[in-house]
Amino acid sequence: MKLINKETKVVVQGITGTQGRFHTARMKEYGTKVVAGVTPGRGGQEVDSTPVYDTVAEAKEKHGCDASIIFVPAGGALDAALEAMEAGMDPVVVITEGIPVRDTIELVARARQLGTTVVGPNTPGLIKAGESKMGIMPNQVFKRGSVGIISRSGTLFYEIAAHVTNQGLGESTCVGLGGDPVVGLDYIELLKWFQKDSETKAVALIGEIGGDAEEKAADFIAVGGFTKPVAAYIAGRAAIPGKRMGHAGAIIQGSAGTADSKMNALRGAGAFIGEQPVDVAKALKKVLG
Amino acid sequence: MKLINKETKVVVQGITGTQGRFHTARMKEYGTKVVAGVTPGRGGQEVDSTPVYDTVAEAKEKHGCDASIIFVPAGGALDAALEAMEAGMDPVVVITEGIPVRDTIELVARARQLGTTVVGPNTPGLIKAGESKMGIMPNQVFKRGSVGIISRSGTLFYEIAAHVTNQGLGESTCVGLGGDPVVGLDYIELLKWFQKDSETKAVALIGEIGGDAEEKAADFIAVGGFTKPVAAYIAGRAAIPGKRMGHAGAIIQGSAGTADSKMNALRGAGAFIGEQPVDVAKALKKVLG
Amino acid sequence: MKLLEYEAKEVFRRYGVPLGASAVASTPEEARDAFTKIGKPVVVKAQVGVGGRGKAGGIKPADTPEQAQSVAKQILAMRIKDLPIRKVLVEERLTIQHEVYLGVIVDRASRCFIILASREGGVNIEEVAAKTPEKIVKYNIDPLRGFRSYHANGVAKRLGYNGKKMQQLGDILMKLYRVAYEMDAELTEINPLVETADGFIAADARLNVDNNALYRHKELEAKFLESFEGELTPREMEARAMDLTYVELNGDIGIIGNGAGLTMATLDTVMLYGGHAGNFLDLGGGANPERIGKAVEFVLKDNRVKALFVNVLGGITRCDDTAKGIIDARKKLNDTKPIVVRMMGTNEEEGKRLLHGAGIETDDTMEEAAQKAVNLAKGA
Amino acid sequence: MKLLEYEAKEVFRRYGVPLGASAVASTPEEARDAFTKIGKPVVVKAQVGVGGRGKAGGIKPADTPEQAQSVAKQILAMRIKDLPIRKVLVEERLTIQHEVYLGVIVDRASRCFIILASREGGVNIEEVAAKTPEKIVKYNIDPLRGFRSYHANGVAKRLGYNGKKMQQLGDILMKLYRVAYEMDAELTEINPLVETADGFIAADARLNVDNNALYRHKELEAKFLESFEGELTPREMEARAMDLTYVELNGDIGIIGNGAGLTMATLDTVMLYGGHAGNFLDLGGGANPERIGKAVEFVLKDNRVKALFVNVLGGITRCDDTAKGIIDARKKLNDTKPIVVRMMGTNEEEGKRLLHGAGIETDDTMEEAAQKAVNLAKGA
Repeated sequence: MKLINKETKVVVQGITGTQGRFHTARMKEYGTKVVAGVTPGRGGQEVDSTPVYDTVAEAKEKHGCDASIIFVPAGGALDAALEAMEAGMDPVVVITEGIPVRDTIELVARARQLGTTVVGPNTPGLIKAGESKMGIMPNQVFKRGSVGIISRSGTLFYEIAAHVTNQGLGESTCVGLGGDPVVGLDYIELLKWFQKDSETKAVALIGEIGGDAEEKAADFIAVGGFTKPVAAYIAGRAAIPGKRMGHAGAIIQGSAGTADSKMNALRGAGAFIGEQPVDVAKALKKVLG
Repeated sequence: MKLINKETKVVVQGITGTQGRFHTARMKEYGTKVVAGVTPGRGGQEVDSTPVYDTVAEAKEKHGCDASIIFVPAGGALDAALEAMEAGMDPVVVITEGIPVRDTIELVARARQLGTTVVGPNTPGLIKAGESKMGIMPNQVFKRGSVGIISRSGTLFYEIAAHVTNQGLGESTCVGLGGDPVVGLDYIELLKWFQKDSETKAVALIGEIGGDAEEKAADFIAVGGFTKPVAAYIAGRAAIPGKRMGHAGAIIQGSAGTADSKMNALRGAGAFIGEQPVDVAKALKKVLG
Repeated sequence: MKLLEYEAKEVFRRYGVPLGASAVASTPEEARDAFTKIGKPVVVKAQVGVGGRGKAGGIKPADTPEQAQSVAKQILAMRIKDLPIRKVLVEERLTIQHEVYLGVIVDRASRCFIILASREGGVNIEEVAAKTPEKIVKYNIDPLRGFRSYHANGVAKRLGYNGKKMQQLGDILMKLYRVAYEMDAELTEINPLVETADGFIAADARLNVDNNALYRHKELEAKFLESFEGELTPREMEARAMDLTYVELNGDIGIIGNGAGLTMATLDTVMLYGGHAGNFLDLGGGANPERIGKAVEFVLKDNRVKALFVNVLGGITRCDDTAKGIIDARKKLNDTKPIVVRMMGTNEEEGKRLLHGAGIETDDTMEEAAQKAVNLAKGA
Repeated sequence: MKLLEYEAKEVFRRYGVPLGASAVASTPEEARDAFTKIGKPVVVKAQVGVGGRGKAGGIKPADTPEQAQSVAKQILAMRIKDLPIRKVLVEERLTIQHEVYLGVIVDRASRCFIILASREGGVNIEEVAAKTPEKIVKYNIDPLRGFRSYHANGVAKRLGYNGKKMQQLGDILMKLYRVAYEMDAELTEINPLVETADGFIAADARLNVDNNALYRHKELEAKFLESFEGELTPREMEARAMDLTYVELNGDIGIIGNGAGLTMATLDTVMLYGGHAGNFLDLGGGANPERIGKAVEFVLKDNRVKALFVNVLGGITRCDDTAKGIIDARKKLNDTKPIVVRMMGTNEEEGKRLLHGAGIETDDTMEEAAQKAVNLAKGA
C-alpha cells in the first residue's frame, strides 16, 4: 500500500473543472507538489500556473508525477482512474461522488490486479499532516502530530481532526475511505499500515452505519493485528433502518450495519468509543499524554 | 511452455460428441492417459469406460488431470478453454474449428496472463511419439525418434510425419499450430522449446501461405535462436492472392504471405526447403544419417 | 431505484429468464381479458413497491375470467402499507415442486457482485439465511474474469443439481447476472424460482437499480420519482424532487448539516442531549446560497419542527454562503423559529458576521450548539 | 463476409460514427428523391463489393435532383468488374480539408485487434503504408483491458491532433472499435475520414465480418451468400451454397484433398510436375460418403476438368467412405473422366479394395499420383 509524503508528485485529473481548480490551489497552498493537471481536450492550457495535459501519460513524461487525484465527473471517473493506474500512478485518489457501483467494482478489481492503492471513491482524500495533501479537507484543521485517522466520512473526519489538533496532539497520516458501498481501501489495510508507521502513536477510527467494515476492523484489532491505542466514533445511532443517510453506503439493512453493532464490536476489541466526536480527541489525549 | 509426455493426465472436454468419443478411443489406444471427460449436463455418464463430469473442476478433483483437449463446438469453445485454464489444465489443446477470431483473441490473451500453453485452435493437436497423444492425428504414422515437427496444417503434417517415419528417423514431439489466423503458439516459441529438448535432433517446419509467422521463424533461426537442422515445406505456391485456401488463416493479402516469401526467408536462414513433402524427410535423413 | 415486479419481469424477459405467461392490468376488465389471453388458472398480484403484499391480501388466485375480474377489483381497491395499488399482474399459476432462491447482489466486503442461491427459497429465505446459513450458496464474481457458463454450472452443482437441471439453472444464473451487470443493479432477485415438471420458472422478480447509474438507463429515469413511492414518505418524495438528501424522522428539531457523517453525528449528538431530530438533511459538498436557502426553507416549513440546527464544517461549502442561505430563507418565509448555527472553516468569520447581523446566534462547537437546540426546542 | 458501403454505414450510424446525410436508391427516381431529401449537392456512389469503383466511373457528383437521377441511371446500368450495380448511395458532398485513414483489424502476429491510423488517408493509403510506414500509427488493443477513451486519445495524439480534435477523433476510434468488437469484424475501416470545418465525417466505410461469427449476427446471415458476389466466381458461389470449401483455378486437373495444407500441397505438387490445377477443394475433417460424393460430382461436372486427383490422408475422414463417395458420384454422373486416387490411413485397405473393384486405380504416394494425374490430363 502506497500513501503520500512531501516528495509525492501529484497530477490532478479533471483540473479544469470548478472543483479541480479550487482544490488544486488549496493543495498547493498546503505544500502538495502538484506538478500537472489532466483534462482531455484541454492540453496546453494552464490552471493557476499548473500545466494541463490531454493524457496522464504525457503529464508523467513531462513531470514524472507518481500519484493522481481525480475530480472527473462520475461518468468519466472509471476511465480516469484506469488511465492513472495504467500510467503507474500510485496512490490514485478518487474524490468523485456518484460513480455507479459497477464501475467502482471494476476500478477496484483492476487496482488490486495492478497493485495500486486506490483511495475512495467519494472520499475527502488523504493527508500527511504538514507535508502533503491529496484531498479536499480544509488545510487549517491539520497539524503534524502522532494520531492517524481513518474515516468513512468527510466533514465528520475534519470535525474530529480539529479536536485532535485542538488537544495539541496533531495528526500523522489521515485517510478518508469514502462513503460509497464499495471503496478501494478498508480499515484493516490501513490499520496494518499504521501499525508499521512509526510516526503514528494512536488511531482515531471514524465509522458510520452500513456494511460491516467496522466489525471486521474490530476483529482484526481483537486478534492483535493492531496494537496501538484506538479511539472510535460511529455516526448513525439516530438513523432509521432501510434509509440511506446521505452516503450511498450508509444504510442499515435489516439488523445489519447498525451503530450499536459496530460500537459493541470495537468496544469488545478494546477500543475507546466516543459518545460525541470531541470525546475521541479527549480519550487520545489521555492515552498519549 | 508446457507440452506432454507419458505422465500427462488428460481430460477430454466435449467427450460425448461424435469427435470427442472417437478420438478419446484413439488417444487411449495410443497410450494417452485419458482419465476423464467433461460435458456439462452429462455428468455421471461414461464414454468408453471413461467417466464424464459436468465441470473440469470435478474431473480434476477426482482424477488429478493436468491437461485438457477440447472438442466442444465453436460456440462453446471459449468457455471450455477458459474453464480448463482456470482449473489449472496445461497445456490446453483446442481441436475445435470455426471459433470466431474475437473469441480466440480473448482465449489466447487469458492464456498468456495465466501462463497456460494453448495449442490451436483448429489444430490436429500434439503428440510425443510413443508416449502420449493429445490430438486427432492417425496413430500409426508416428514412431519414436529424433525429429521434431511444427506445422500449421493437419493432414500435411501427417503426410510429412509418415515420410519421416518411413525414412527410419521417427519423431520426438510434434505440434500442430492450427490453421486459424490467431493461435496460441507460434513457430518461435516451439523452436525455443525444441532447442532445449535433448530428444530432438532436427526440426521439420511445415508452413503455408498467409501471415508472416514463417518469416519470423526464419529471422529467429537466422540470428542463432535455433541451431539444429531445419527442413521446411511451405504449402500454397499454386494459391491465388485474396482467396482463402481452406484454412481461415491461409490467404495471401496483397503481396504479403506468399509461399515464395516464406521459402526465401527460411532458405536465407539456412533451412532446407522441400519442393515436395517427401523431400523434407529425405533431407533430414541425409543430415541425421 | 426499485422496480415493481412487472417492470422487473419485463427486463428479465428481455434477457430470456423463463417466466410464466402474464399480463399487466390497471382495471378489473383488463384483468378479465388478461385471464382470457392466458387461458389457464392464474394468480392476480398487487404491484406495489413494499414487501408483505401476500399477507396483506394482495395476491389472490382466479380460475375464471370473471373471478380474475372480481379479485382484481378487490386488489385495485386496496391500500397496502398505505400505498394505492395502481396495477395488478395477472399471471399463470404454477404447479410448484420446489422453490429456489437466486440473487445477485453487490457485496461490499468482497467488492464485487456475488451470487446468493438456495434450494430453500420462498418467503422464509431470510430465516433460512439467519438460521441455516450453510443452505445458502455464495459465489464471488471476479470482475475482471466475468461470470461464465462453467462458473454458473458450478454454482448450480453446489446447490445439488446435476445434468440437465444443472444446465438449466446455470443458464438462468448467467442471465440473471447479465441483468444485474447490464442494468447496474444493486439487487437482482428471483424468489421463488419455481421448479416445475417442465423446468424452472421465475415466479417473482426484484430489480433494484443503482441510482448513480440511472444516466445509463434513460428508460428508467421517467419512472424514477414514482419508484420511491412506498419507500419514501411524502415529504421525502418532495425533497427528492428538489434533489435534497433528506430523511424524515420523528422529532421536533430540524437538522441540516454538510456531509453525511457530520449530519448523522449531529442527529446523534442531539439525541445524546435528550433531543429528537425531525429530519436528516445533508447539503452535500459545495452547496451555493440558493441551495442552502432551499434546504432551510424546506425544513422550516415542516410544522413539526420547533427549532433548526444548522451544522456546517466549511470546506467546499462556504460559511458565508451558508449564512446567506439561512438569512434569505428566513426572510422569505418570514419565519421566527429559533435557529442554532454552528459553523467552522472556509470564510467562517464572514459567515458569523452576516448571521450576527441578522440576529442569529452561532456556536463554536457542535456539542454546545446541539445542547442549545435541544433546549430551544423544549422551550418552544 | 464483406458488407457493402451502405450496409456498413448503417452499422456505423447505429454506433454513432459521424456520417454525412445519405439515402440508398435502387432506381434513378429514388436517387432523385434522395437528392431532394438531402437538399444539398451530393455524390452518387455505386454499391458494389469490389474495389476501384471510382476509377471505373462508379462515383459521380450531382448538383440537382435531375442530375442525381441521370447519374444514378448511368451507374445502375454499369457493370464494375463484371458485377451488376443494384443500388447506389446518394450522399451529401463534403468539403474536404484533409483525409484521415482509420482501421481496426485483427493482427495475427500480435494476436489481438489493432488500430491503424494515418493522417495521409485516401485512395493512396496502401502506397503510404508501403513507402512511408512511419506515417501509419499502430496501436495494439489489449484484449483483457479493452480500448478506453484515454487509449483512443493517445492514438489521436500520436496522429498529431490536440484538444477538441483529439477528443473527436478519439471518440470516433472508440466507436469504430466497438463496431469491430461487437460485430466480430476482421476489418473495420473508414477511408477517408474527412476532416471538415465542422469536424470529422466518415466518407467511406468498410466492414468485413468474421464468417465464423455469423451465428452471432443473424441479421447478416440472410445476406451471406449475396455478399460474396464479386469476391467469388459463379462456380465458387455455387460451391459455397453447397457448403464446399472450393477455390476455382485456371487448370484442367480437378483436385480434392482433405485438410487445407494437404490440398494446397497437392496443387503445388501437380504444378511441380508441370500440371495445372483446375480447383482447390478441401473436404475438411470427417466428411461422410454423401459429402465426398457431392464434392466429387461438383468437380467432375466442371467441363474444364480433364482428370480428377483425389488425395486423402485418412484420419477422421475414412478411406472407405472416400472410395464410396467417389464410386457413387461417378455412377450417378455416368462419367468416365480419369480419376487418380491416393489414399492412406484409416480403413485404407477397404477403400482401396472398393476402388479397385470399381476399376479405379490408387497410388501410395502423392508424388506418384500427382505425376499420373498430370499425364492423364495431358493425354485426355
